[in-house]
Amino acid sequence: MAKRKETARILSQESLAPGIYSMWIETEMAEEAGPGQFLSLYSKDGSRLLPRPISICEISKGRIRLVYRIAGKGTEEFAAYKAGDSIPVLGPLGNGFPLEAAENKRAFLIGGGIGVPPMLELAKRLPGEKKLIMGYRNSHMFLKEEFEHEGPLYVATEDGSFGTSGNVLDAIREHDLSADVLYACGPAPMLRALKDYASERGIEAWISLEERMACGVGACLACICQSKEVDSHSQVHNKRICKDGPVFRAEEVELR
Amino acid sequence: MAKRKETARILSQESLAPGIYSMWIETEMAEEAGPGQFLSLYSKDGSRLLPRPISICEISKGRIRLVYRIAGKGTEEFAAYKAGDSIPVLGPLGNGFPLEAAENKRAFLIGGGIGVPPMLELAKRLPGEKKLIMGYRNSHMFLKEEFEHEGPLYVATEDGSFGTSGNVLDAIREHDLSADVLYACGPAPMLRALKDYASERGIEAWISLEERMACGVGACLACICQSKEVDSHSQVHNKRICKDGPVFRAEEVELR
Amino acid sequence: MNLSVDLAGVTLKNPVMTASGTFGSGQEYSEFVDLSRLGAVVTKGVANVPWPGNPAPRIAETYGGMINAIGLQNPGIDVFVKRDIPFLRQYDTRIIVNVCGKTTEDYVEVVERLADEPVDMLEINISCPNVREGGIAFGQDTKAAETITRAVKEKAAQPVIMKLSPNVTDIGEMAKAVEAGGADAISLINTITGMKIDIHKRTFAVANKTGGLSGPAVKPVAVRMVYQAAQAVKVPVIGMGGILCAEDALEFILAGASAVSVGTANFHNPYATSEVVDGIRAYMERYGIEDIRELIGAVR
Amino acid sequence: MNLSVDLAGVTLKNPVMTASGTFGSGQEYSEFVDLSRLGAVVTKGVANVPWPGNPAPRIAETYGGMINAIGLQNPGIDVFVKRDIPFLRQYDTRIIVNVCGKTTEDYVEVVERLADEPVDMLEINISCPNVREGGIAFGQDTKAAETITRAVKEKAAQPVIMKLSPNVTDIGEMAKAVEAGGADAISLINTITGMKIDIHKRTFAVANKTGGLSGPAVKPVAVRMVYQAAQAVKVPVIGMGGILCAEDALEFILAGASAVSVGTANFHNPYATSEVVDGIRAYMERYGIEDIRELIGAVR
Ligand SMILES: Cc1cc2nc3c(=O)[nH]c(=O)nc-3n(C[C@H](O)[C@H](O)[C@H](O)COP(=O)(O)OP(=O)(O)OC[C@H]3O[C@@H](n4cnc5c(N)ncnc54)[C@H](O)[C@@H]3O)c2cc1C
Ligand SMILES: Cc1cc2nc3c(=O)[nH]c(=O)nc-3n(C[C@H](O)[C@H](O)[C@H](O)COP(=O)(O)OP(=O)(O)OC[C@H]3O[C@@H](n4cnc5c(N)ncnc54)[C@H](O)[C@@H]3O)c2cc1C
Ligand SMILES: Cc1cc2nc3c(=O)[nH]c(=O)nc-3n(C[C@H](O)[C@H](O)[C@H](O)COP(=O)(O)O)c2cc1C
Ligand SMILES: Cc1cc2nc3c(=O)[nH]c(=O)nc-3n(C[C@H](O)[C@H](O)[C@H](O)COP(=O)(O)O)c2cc1C
Ligand code: FES
Ligand code: FES
Repeated sequence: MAKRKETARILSQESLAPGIYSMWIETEMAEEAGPGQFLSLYSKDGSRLLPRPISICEISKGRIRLVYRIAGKGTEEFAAYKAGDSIPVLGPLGNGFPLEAAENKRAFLIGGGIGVPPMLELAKRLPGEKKLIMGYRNSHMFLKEEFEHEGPLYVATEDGSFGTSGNVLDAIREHDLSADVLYACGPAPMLRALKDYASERGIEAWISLEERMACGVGACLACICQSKEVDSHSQVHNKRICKDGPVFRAEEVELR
Repeated sequence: MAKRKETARILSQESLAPGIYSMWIETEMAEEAGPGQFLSLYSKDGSRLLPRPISICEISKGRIRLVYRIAGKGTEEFAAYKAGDSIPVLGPLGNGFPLEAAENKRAFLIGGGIGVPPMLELAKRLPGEKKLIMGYRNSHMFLKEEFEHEGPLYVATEDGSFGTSGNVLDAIREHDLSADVLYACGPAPMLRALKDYASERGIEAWISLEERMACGVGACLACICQSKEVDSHSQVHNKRICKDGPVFRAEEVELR
Repeated sequence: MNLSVDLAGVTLKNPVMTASGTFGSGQEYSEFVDLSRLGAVVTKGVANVPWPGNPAPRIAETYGGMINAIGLQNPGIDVFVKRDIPFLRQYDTRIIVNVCGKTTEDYVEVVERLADEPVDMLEINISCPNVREGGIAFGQDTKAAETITRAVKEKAAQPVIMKLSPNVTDIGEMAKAVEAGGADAISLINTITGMKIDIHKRTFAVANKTGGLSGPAVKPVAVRMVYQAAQAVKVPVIGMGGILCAEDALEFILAGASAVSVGTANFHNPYATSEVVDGIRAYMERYGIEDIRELIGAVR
Repeated sequence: MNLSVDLAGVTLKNPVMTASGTFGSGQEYSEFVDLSRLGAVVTKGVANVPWPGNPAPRIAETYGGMINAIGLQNPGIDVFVKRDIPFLRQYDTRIIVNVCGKTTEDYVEVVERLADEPVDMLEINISCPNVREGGIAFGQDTKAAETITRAVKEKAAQPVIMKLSPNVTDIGEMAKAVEAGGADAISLINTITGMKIDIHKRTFAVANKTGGLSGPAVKPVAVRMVYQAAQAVKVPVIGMGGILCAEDALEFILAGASAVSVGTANFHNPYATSEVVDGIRAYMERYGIEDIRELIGAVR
């Protein structure tokens, strides 16, 4: 799993919903990367030096798919690229979701907002019984069709325009769903609620966290989250999201 | 002659010689601009904020031609643009060559190195008797054919590979040429030599100067040259090349 | 929606001004921007007599910025009063004259000369890193700064803005010193002393060896100093340093600036000042801010 | 062709080092760069006990740079000695340990602890803008800087590099002060205190409010200070601040740096350190420079 920086070719670029883009890039990192890991994309404008971490959405032979939201100048630049353009990427980064945790267990795969994309490759790779629960803001339910191929899909929309009106936990309750292990990616409030939900029911929960990053490889100590136990790197209570994560056992970390 | 900044479309881009590029851009500035004036081109990379001044080489309806040498990162970026790309430009800037100075006179048009291009539009517009004297480093004599259409052309090459071996003054001597007024653009040593040549012979000399620029419009006082007389703007002995020039009467300015 | 701000009793129609030395006396950029759209035009520094400035090259581009060592070339107060003030009076904007000098007497002479002129404020530059005598020497020592402020205030007919240098250990102390000397307002930052070396010619990129760094590269330093100055004093603070767009200007305002100046950005985009005004208005509309004064110093 | 340089009796195979805090203890970047290619690895600051650092967000991108307020998170000297030194010993490079502390005693404790360890030099960080106590307080006052240098030197078994803060009025005076205190070398610049405001959330972009500005944006300030420091003292100067490529490194060397550190650039390009080594060699070939020492301080 050697990390590297390379200039990847963009194979396709399309908009999935307002402000949401999907890009396939050609890279040998596809051979080594797994779901829950991420790549860091570099801007070509010298005024922006730090790379933008983007989760891996899908992997196929020699290609990786990234689905991202325009959040600022960097992602705006990426969205303007076309098939045939090149983009500098660093990866594969982070630890990824542990597939073995779901062995012989019923799993929830839960995505919220721009946390939806990384659940796709996980859904494709995870064997066994799994329920896919995705929360969107409104009826722009990007990747919905792809998820429908991978297992039973339950959708919640904040504005009630489709599926359960509310969030992913509302969908779980409405459909009276249950599981033994859950994997989740999404906004902090969702992860906090899922952590509580899982601990109440004694469910094993794996969540993917976000923080601003500089190096992306564990060297700069920018991207910490607070951990319950003393961490092995700095002997304090800080895990590095880029290197020790982004995926953590929910009990391991304190969510602000 | 209202100056403006606009995003111009690139109509063509070609290499004329190693490291020398020619670019036609589409711009309404063509209607107002004249020979000896310049445009300032902006980089699209935010790490480079200041515009690059480039002389106007040729003007035709709604289009301007710029011929430039790769001298650093900015011109390197410009050279990578293709037809159809856009480029932000500021112009038209500076005063330009006075055509009336050649009325009923025999004129020399002298270009050296990357000072050759601005002589082309001047050659096209200047009526009356004119001799074109161009100095190149070697046999990569860019724009030579264009000049041949405009009048008798005398070429000097530093390496002696074509025409007179030496500089433009060597060519003048070799061909025993004479004139009543001269227009010149080129490296400082060439301009110094021409200033002396002209003053010895009592010839009126108009030369185009270069200096690093920030604003390009006369506001920042970056691009000064020393003038003989007290200047009207600052009441010292500094003329602004971008605004009072780039073309000056040779006696007006001190050449370092 | 109110965009007007008050600087020591002078009302500006909006908080956007030009940064001294980057906008001449307005004439050159009036081809691009209607000066009446701006809160104020701050002129290039003017001294008691004409100054020739430094030899060329006077500037060099740097990553995300530039260094300049113009050296305060200016025509002297006589020509300035005759030519530049009447030009600016044609527009509906405030006139702020930036004053430079080598000695206290130089500054005072200019200030006295302006007493009867129709200018709205004076900005006293005690922070130019590019002239050997005077200037920055006043701006790097609290006592000298307080003393010159007092001397200028004694003779000034208009409110006095003291322009501070970022090349100091403690900007809060400097701000307090000029406030103690009677400054009506403070502006900052002037440029940060910098150097560029041409590795191919193996020489300094500007003839003066050092120059003043400006442009977006310095913005984080400028915002920090504006914040610290605004925390330290009660007089209004005018923020500048790297403002390219309205978002940048708003950072300064939220950090405590009552007004902002746009400098190096003019070279990158001659319409910058005017676009900053529009962008501030758009931001206020988006977030339903009725009065710009709600934003001044709102982040603490 | 000779690329090796001498720092207070320690020979580096080339002048390229890593900047403390941007390269961990080398492990993470050893996946990208053969550490044996570097003149030295300078470790992240280490204290006598583990430090948790500041709350997140700890960094923010700025125009051509970044601000960080990591707050010197580190595992403490015990783990460092057991884990990081043996790791670095695997490589043929010099080991320079960056030391931080809150009190003089903290620094001295770490220095004493390292006396018997196979490290080549110590770099004493008296310039971190991101911790409340200690650090920068020593680096902004000539007397305090001289005193702590003397205290460290008394106990140090290895040559001592004092790392200076750019947040001062007169860097030459600071350089002289640590030289007087016995410093064997000087390194600069640490980060410049900066601030970024999130105008949409209307809050500070980093939790610590202020952070240290680094990256190419600061390079002109860093080159100027390296030049001034090199003019002021006789001990070797190590230059850093915004080096992205060999051209940048050469600016520092020509300005008087005997060695350079590459920091923020690693985040932009994990191969940066190694590419700087190659680029310096290419430059020397192009201009027929036999010995890098011909270039040190060649522009005056
Ligand atoms: C491990 C990880 C995986 C991610 N996966 C995805 C994904 O699959 N799809 C997606 O759309 N977004 C994802 N994000 C968020 C994405 O990184 C940010 O939206 C993006 O960096 C914003 O960059 P910008 O230049 O557009 O915004 P700006 O706000 O201009 O960025 C300024 C700086 O802040 C950083 N930053 C801004 N927002 C965030 C954020 N939310 N998290 C971390 N850094 C941030 C940027 O990287 C940059 O350094 C992920 C973040 C992390 C940490
Ligand atoms: C009035 C005028 C007309 C010019 N006309 C032409 C032309 O027709 N064709 C052509 O090839 N070149 C011309 N030049 C020179 C051209 O501006 C520079 O070669 C160009 O700016 C280099 O930019 P760069 O980014 O490639 O180089 P860099 O060295 O990376 O530029 C760094 C900075 O220095 C400035 N700079 C570098 N060299 C010069 C220079 N010689 N003159 C002024 N500024 C400089 C740049 O504008 C930029 O701000 C002209 C210059 C002036 C002043
Ligand atoms: C070319 C140039 C000339 C300047 N001349 C002056 C001056 O005469 N007086 C002054 O007080 N500041 C002068 N400054 C400083 C600016 O007014 C401003 O404080 C500084 O550039 C930071 O703002 P900016 O980053 O927006 O340019 C000058 C700056 C530049 C770039
Ligand atoms: C994330 C980060 C962490 C840093 N940590 C330290 C540190 O622990 N000790 C120290 O002396 N300097 C530290 N620095 C400062 C750098 O070593 C260097 O002096 C500064 O960043 C300028 O160099 P650069 O622009 O190449 O990054 C840190 C810088 C950054 C960006
Ligand atoms: S981003 Fe550097 S440690 Fe995570
Ligand atoms: S470039 Fe500003 S005056 Fe000429």
